[in-house]
Amino acid sequence: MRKITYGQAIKEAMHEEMIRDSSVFVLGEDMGIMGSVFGLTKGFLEEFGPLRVLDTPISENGFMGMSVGAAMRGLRPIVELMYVDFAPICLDPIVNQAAKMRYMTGGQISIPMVIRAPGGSGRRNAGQHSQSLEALFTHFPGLKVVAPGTPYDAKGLLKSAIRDDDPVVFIEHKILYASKGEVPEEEYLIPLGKADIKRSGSDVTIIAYSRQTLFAMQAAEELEKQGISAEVLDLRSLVPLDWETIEKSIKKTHRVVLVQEGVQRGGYTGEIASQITDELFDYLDAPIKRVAGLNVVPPFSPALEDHTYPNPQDIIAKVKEIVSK
Amino acid sequence: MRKITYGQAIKEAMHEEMIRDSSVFVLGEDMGIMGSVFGLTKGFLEEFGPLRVLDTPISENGFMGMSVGAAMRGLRPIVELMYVDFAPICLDPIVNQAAKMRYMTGGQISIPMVIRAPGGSGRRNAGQHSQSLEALFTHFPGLKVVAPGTPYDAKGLLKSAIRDDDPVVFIEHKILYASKGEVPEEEYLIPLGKADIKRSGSDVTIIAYSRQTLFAMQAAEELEKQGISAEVLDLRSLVPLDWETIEKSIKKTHRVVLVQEGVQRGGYTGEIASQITDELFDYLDAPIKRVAGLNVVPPFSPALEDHTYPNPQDIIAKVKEIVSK
Amino acid sequence: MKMKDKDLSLKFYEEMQRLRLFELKASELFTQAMLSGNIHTYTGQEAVAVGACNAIKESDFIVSTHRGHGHCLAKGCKSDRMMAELFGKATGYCKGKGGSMHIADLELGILGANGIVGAGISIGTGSALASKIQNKAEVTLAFFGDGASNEGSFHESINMASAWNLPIVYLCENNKYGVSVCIDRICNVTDIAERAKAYDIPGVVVDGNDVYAVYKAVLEAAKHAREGNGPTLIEAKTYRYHGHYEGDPQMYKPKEEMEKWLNLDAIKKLKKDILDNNLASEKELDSIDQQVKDEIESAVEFAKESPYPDVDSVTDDVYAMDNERGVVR
Amino acid sequence: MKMKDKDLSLKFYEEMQRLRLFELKASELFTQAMLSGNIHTYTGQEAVAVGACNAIKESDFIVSTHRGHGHCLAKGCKSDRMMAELFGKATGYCKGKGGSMHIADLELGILGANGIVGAGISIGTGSALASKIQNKAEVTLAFFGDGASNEGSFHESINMASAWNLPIVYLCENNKYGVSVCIDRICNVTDIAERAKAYDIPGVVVDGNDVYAVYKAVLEAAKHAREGNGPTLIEAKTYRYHGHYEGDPQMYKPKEEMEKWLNLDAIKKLKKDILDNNLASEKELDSIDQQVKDEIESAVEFAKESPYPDVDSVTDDVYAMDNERGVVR
Ligand SMILES: Cc1ncc(C[n+]2csc(CCOP(=O)(O)OP(=O)(O)O)c2C)c(N)n1
Ligand SMILES: Cc1ncc(C[n+]2csc(CCOP(=O)(O)OP(=O)(O)O)c2C)c(N)n1
Ligand SMILES: [Mg+2]
Ligand SMILES: [Mg+2]
Repeated sequence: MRKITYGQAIKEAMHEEMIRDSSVFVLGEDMGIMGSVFGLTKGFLEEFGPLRVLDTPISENGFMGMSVGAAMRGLRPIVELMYVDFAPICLDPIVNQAAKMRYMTGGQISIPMVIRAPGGSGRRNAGQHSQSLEALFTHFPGLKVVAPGTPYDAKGLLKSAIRDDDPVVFIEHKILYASKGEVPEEEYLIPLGKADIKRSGSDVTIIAYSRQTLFAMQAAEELEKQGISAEVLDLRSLVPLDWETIEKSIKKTHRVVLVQEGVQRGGYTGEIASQITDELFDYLDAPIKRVAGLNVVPPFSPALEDHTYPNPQDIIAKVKEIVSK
Repeated sequence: MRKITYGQAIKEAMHEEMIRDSSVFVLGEDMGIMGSVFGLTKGFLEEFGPLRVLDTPISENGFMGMSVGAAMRGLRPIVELMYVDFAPICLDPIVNQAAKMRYMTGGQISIPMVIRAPGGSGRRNAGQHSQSLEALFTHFPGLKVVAPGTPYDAKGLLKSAIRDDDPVVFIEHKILYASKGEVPEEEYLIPLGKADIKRSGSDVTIIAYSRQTLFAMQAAEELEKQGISAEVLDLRSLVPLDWETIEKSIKKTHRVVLVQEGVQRGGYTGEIASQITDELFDYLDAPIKRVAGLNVVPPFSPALEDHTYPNPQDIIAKVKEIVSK
Repeated sequence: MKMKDKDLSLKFYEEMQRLRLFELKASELFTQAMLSGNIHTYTGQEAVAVGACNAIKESDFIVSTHRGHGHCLAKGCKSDRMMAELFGKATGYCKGKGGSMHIADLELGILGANGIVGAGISIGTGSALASKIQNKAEVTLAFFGDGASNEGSFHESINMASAWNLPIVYLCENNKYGVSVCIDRICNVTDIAERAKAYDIPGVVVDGNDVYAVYKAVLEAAKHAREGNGPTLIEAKTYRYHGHYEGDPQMYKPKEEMEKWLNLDAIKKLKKDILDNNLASEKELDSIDQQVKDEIESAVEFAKESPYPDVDSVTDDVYAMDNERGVVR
Repeated sequence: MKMKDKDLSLKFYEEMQRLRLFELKASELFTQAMLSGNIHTYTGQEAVAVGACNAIKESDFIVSTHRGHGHCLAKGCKSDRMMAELFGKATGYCKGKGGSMHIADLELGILGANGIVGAGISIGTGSALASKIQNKAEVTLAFFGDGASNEGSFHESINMASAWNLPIVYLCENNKYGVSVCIDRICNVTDIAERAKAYDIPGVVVDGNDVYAVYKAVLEAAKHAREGNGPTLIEAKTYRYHGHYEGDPQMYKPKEEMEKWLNLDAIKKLKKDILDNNLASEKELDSIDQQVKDEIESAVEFAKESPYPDVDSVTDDVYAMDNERGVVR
């Protein structure tokens, strides 16, 4: 099968959906003439014209609110936040408007919009451009939250997100844009809310998402050499959460390590750990471990940054705390 | 001892600190002439003048950013967000500026500001005025987060928060403003980061904060009648978290129920549950249970709202799931 | 003025009375503890909503505010379902889930009242963008207050509407106060309409207590927008009679100021105008009054008799799909 | 013009060269992969920072932006510790924790560069508020770009500064672009300074490539502010030579536009002015060039030789108290 990058996969998903459905349009900073700072909409302006590819001013709160308004009117905006770190500047239209509109209007109004938001550390972008902020969104009922780790998942999930009638926050990882993976030429969709067992195993379940899925895979390979069989469960969708798959895996392995890149305190893996300890307590043979970012601000220094978020070795170490073979 | 309301306690704390330290000032919507919509700064304008009691325009992002700037210059702003639900409109200055400034500047700059933010359900204020949003803040290193449940705690903690050299988000519960409790005339401080055992018990630890502390106390009284001895641990400070007290209590009771008012998914009790299951797994005799808000938007209807967040009966029911006597 | 024909004048009169009596009733019910939550009444400002909504088409859109009852009634909401919403009943526009601050009806072109000051401005601008993208001739009318004009969303939205020539009318109802804070204390421009200059669009000041003046200004601005000439910022100077929310004793308002404005009452003014121009008799107007009064009374009856939403429905409407009801995870 | 005395001119010249050469070096180092992250260089805009910072006092304050190297150097930062910060070394202004986008020095009155467009505007306004509350005579100078003028914080902050008469100078560097987007495409006013009208404050347009023009405008605005007359909005028209960040090929810029601006280069202009007015000889200027060049070279040496921060320090500086180091919970 052909291999393309994660960035290309995202581009294809938007492109195909814009061709398929004329109500889909993209907006955000530098989406038009520049084709987005990560190059994901290159050529779109020429192909779809300035009414479907909008270069916005630097007015995040305004254009996020406008996307909500356009979605109320039946359009399907794909709005890019250049960095997820800017979500705090425009969170109201996302969590108080888009997320709540259907409920507050008694089910009348749909907000079929997608917010694409690149996140993640590792690029020396410092404190305000390196965060993983999915936890800002998972706490708000009405939003769906997706965080793919591979080109295949990114494409299939983004297409579903665009067709979804609810607002979806689509978290991309900046470091992954250049990573390659197999993606079929033919159209396919991946439903939101389905996790993927990226690797099957019997001693421990490693639950991860976004870039940490790749790290979990690397850890699992290394662990195998050491005689430990790790199952890697890639959540892909954070909300809705695929509880069935989590449950099945833990009932098999009885041990679980959760991995996230972002700040540990208040991160989404805490939520999942809490659900597991509540409902699967009797199946657990060991404490639930988390591997997560330090509770610090992302530092700029190349000498510091990579020490603030998990790497495969950290995952291996945690697994070994609860699996002895 | 004299009894005063939670609202009065907050007012006294601000008042005393403004007298004590001329660098303390208050700003926010309707803080001056009106004395705040909850009446907490009545008389301040007359006493401290318009330079220390500022009626802002409805420009949350602007005046929150200004508070950060004033704090950088050594002042100690107490800024009120009329409802914590408006935090999403001004989150950047809180989580990307105030929280990160010390770290990003290599320790040079302190941001000694307090953000007072009333939250909570139960007043028929509907979807955009009834949330409990502490989880928006606990995830950001650099912020401290406090959520008192009694007048005594509110006063002592707010005074400490004002003197603290880091930004503190001080979550108040609107329903509590009118509730009364003992507060000494003499000055006292309660350090941030210390939990309070509001009631001691041996069968189960109920961990709560803000209004749910009162519900937990009610539940514990009822449980006692039924022969179950519940320890009620009031966190008071969410960040820093008083792990020692949590640990000690759980090592005694071996069972824990965590209570929060806000939406369960992604709430702060998930974080604590996760820490407990990681580190105290061997001391647990039962699954960790959470009692929390439904994963829904706050509905307006008086027929619906009270069904969306925990009440004492819900706490009792959860306790009984894990304690059988 | 030739626009002052009988039909329109009586329509204005009836609608303004509906807005007024609806609010007086809501206020009364709140005092009796029959209504709960925050009720922001529109009394005093009726000429703005009625003049403006009559100047646009049924197929056009509005966005409203926390003080939205007047806008919604003027755009076509029925008082019974409105009142039911205020009671939190299942028959309300939002099944009781939204309440006073969140009334919406997509079919009537009402994109929602909103509890977040300023939020409607950008939502309305997005609606105008949708019309432009879809090449439809609808105009969006965005209501907001003087206080909201100091929110960033005002600036960001109007700038985009101007740059993209969007079909929208920004209607700032300057009632002098944002809760307790007089606009003069926190804003140095005398007319908010001046701010239009920051976006190179027309800025217009109108007497917000003159329904015809509002009507005319919005008519013109809507035409301007519909013809592809972009947004207009209209400032309607008016005054609210009641507290910011019911229960607010509004100690922050000088007595003489209130008296002055009560003398400028929009309904009184229109009534005098109708009588002076012999467009209708006092009796005819009285009968309109009675009819509206009856309507409001039956709206209250309707609301009271309506059932509350089923407790079970509390987990409905979070997501589109039924199988995501409850959203346990 | 009598202000064009020798000392000041040569000071301007030296500082502008420092800004220029610092950036050219940073760019070179980035290309060699010696620097990482996002580097936004200031080349082309030197007259703005130098003219402005010389017009205020040492005890005054500035807030800067993502494109902050020039502002910080002009306000007194040393090139060695700046360069060390760009390298992420422990000897940098922020111990390497902030990097290019977060340089700050409280003692120099630099309240921080900032990675969030528009954030500095409100932080600077807060600094001005602090001066007013403390009854101190300092002025705050807030730098920001044309792009930032479309953020809500611009509107909200300037409105408050105007209403409260705060001692601040808003200095918008209009370099025509926000990343790839030309300001003309997303903003209908020709001069951003026009927006001053929305707050009833003075708005001034200056040639941002004329260091004396900037100097004079800021001098006047700072005086105005210091005397209690409130804010001024100054728009300095200028141009950036490099990509938005290093590595950006800036395909979005017409070639002729770049050429036009290169011809208007501020340093060239000042040099010609100095020579034409016989304020210094070519040789004297050359020796300044050499001296600055040497300084930058040793700054690079300093940075290269400086140690990286200790890995252990990664958990320092999150909170004030040592016992909260690590903040495990
Ligand atoms: C973002 C936000 N800030 C503050 C509030 C609280 N609040 C509700 S209405 C209001 C005043 C609004 O004033 P204005 O825009 O003039 O409208 P009016 O009430 O006069 O109709 C305020 C401060 C809010 N609901 N949302
Ligand atoms: C809130 C926010 N939005 C977007 C960005 C990404 N970004 C960084 S600089 C920039 C352009 C800024 O343009 P301008 O204000 O004109 O400054 P210039 O780069 O021209 O100096 C953008 C969009 C950001 N850092 N912060
Ligand atoms: Mg008003
Ligand atoms: Mg620019």
